[in-house]
Amino acid sequence: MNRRGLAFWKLLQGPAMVGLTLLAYFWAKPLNNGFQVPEAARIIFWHVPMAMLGLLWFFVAGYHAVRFLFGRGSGDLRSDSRVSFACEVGLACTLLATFSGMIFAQVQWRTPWNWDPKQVSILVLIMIYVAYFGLRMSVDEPQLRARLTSAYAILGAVAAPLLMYVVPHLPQVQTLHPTQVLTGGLDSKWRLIWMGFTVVFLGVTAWLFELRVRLAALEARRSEAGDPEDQVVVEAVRRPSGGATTGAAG
Amino acid sequence: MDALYWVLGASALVWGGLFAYLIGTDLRLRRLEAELDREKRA
Amino acid sequence: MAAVFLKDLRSELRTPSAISTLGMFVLTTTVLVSLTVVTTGPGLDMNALDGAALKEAVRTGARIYFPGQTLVRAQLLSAFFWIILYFGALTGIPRVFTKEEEQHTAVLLRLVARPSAIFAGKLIFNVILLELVAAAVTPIYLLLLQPVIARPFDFGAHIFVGTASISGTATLIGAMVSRSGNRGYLAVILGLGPLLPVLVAGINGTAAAMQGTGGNYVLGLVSYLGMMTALSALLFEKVWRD
Amino acid sequence: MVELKLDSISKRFGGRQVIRGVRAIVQTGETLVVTGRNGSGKSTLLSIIAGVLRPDRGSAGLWVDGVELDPDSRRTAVGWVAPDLTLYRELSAWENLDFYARVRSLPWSRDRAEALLEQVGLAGRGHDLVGTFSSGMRVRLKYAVALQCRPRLLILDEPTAMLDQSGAAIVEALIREQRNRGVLVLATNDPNELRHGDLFLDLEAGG
Repeated sequence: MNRRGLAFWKLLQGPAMVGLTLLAYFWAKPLNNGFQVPEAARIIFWHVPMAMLGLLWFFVAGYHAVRFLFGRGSGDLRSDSRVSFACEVGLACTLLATFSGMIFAQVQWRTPWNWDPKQVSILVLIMIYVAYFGLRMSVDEPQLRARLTSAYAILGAVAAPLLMYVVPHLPQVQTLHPTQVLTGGLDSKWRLIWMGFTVVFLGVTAWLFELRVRLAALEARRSEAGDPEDQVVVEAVRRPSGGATTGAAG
Repeated sequence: MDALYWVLGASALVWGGLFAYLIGTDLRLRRLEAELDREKRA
Repeated sequence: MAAVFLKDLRSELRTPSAISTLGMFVLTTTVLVSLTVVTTGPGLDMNALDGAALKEAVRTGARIYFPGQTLVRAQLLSAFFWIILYFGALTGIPRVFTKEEEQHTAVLLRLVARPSAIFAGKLIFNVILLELVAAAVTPIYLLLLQPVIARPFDFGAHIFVGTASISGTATLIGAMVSRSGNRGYLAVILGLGPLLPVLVAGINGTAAAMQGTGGNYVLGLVSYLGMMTALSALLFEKVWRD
Repeated sequence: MVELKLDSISKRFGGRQVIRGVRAIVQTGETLVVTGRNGSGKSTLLSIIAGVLRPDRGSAGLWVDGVELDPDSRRTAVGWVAPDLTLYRELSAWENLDFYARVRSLPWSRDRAEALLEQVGLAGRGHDLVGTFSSGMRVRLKYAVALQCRPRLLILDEPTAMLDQSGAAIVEALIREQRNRGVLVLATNDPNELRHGDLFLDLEAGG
């Protein structure tokens, strides 16, 4: 029955990664527009997809949270564990985006952290994920925990895109972020490689997510097999005489 | 040029490690799933 | 809905718990900020005096700063206001739910009341509570920190709408926190993500109102308030019911 | 015609199975007595029966005249008295009754409130704050709140704990009255109260 395994899309990721890395360093020429160190522009290949995937996995978490709370199989704890796995993957992506951004900021602006609005946004995104796991740890009862954290994941999934894309673009908020490079100044080589990386990173994170889901399913099946609960039946028994004799002998 | 090879080497190491881990875990899970299926049928 | 609101109001008037947590917190931090943080002086006031003139002013007893603040000061003072309000709201508002849990009245309430009625009643109570606290603390803030406000109406409007926005989302977060084992600080962490847009808009909006520059976020805040309140109402039942 | 159907109810908290496979069918005029030592899951089972706690498996359906009640209609059909349910201390007895009547959307009048208070032996104390009540008086007020809706299903947890003799007599009368109104579920460890039961559920029986 189980034919999931090493599918084609998984095995393709290795060669794709090698190819893209070689292309990124030998085919794409360093960018001069706005970068202190032209070589450092290659951050785009890594950093931007990671930030986007961080948000994307948050949406995935939100989707499973909606399914858990409102979907047909609502109350199914498998959806809840999917929410938490998506948050794990998303948290890893946002952390990687943040660290890579800090390295770039050191090269570009001589400081790893300058409270650029984009940095603040991603920090808050990290805090939403951290708060999610904080809430998760503070409730013991699985169903209650699942409901509370799913509700929070939905709240976060609605607030996160606002934080990432609306707040940094408010008129009074000024960003040093070289956004214009992405929207206008990329040539077709860069664009192609960038898209390739995005797809591969998506594949890697999806693979990680899939492994987590399968591992959890496996554990659930195992514990089910070794746990004969519910065999017991406690049935109410009727008073032998049948009739109610309230007030009589105590 | 030296820096470039360092970067390439490091990313080969990191990605190689990650892929090895992913493939290894995937295969292990596959084996366990198959085992459990067989037990169930038995 | 009205019943829940009236009950909370009556109970709060007899044994203040939310208002005392919230009000005292907001009051003490406002005083603390005004006591310990330098919010005037060179770099913060447009016409602040340089060193020699400053000495002269101190010697003659003249005013040592002039109104006419820089954008930096406006943003600093706005940030203080909203941060104080944020922390006050997220420590005080969950009280309306934790009180029910601590006094063991929540279980019966779950049986007898519609979740929507509870949410609406508590929401109205919280909005009024936080608006009252904001209305009480604003004069103190104006007195102690003395910001120059070019457009008082805009300033007030941002505070009014932003406060309502905070209390709407904080109501849902309060319900979550009251159901988790971890009652104290969790609300402050949980609230930051969903409420940061409100804080950023509020801080920029009041700063712009102080400086008389462009930037009005009232509409943005109103739409965020509407969206988050609708979402909170939707999610509340799932959080409240077992 | 009221019917309470407990169908294979199971509930676990954390890793511990508290209730396993509980079954019972109780009909109008009957009383279900639930026994079991402390920690055997009595209160959990009562919460499930009341409808405020969802079981992991199984269901607790309350049927009135052949229609199963949804949570919304249970608000006015279930009365529940238990030691861990508390009323608002900072409100008076009156205000408590008034609040619960309103959130349940029950028709309400002064006379009805007076009659209820009199029935539970609290006549004339309506304006006192519940915080000033003795523990026995608080239990009596809980009965008044439970009876407000003329419950089709009445759930009593340790009904006479904290009550004096006159209080116990009131509960006794109430239990008799409930037979005409619907179903009664009684959780107790007092051997003296077992006589009320038509059906018996021993939570320890399943091991």
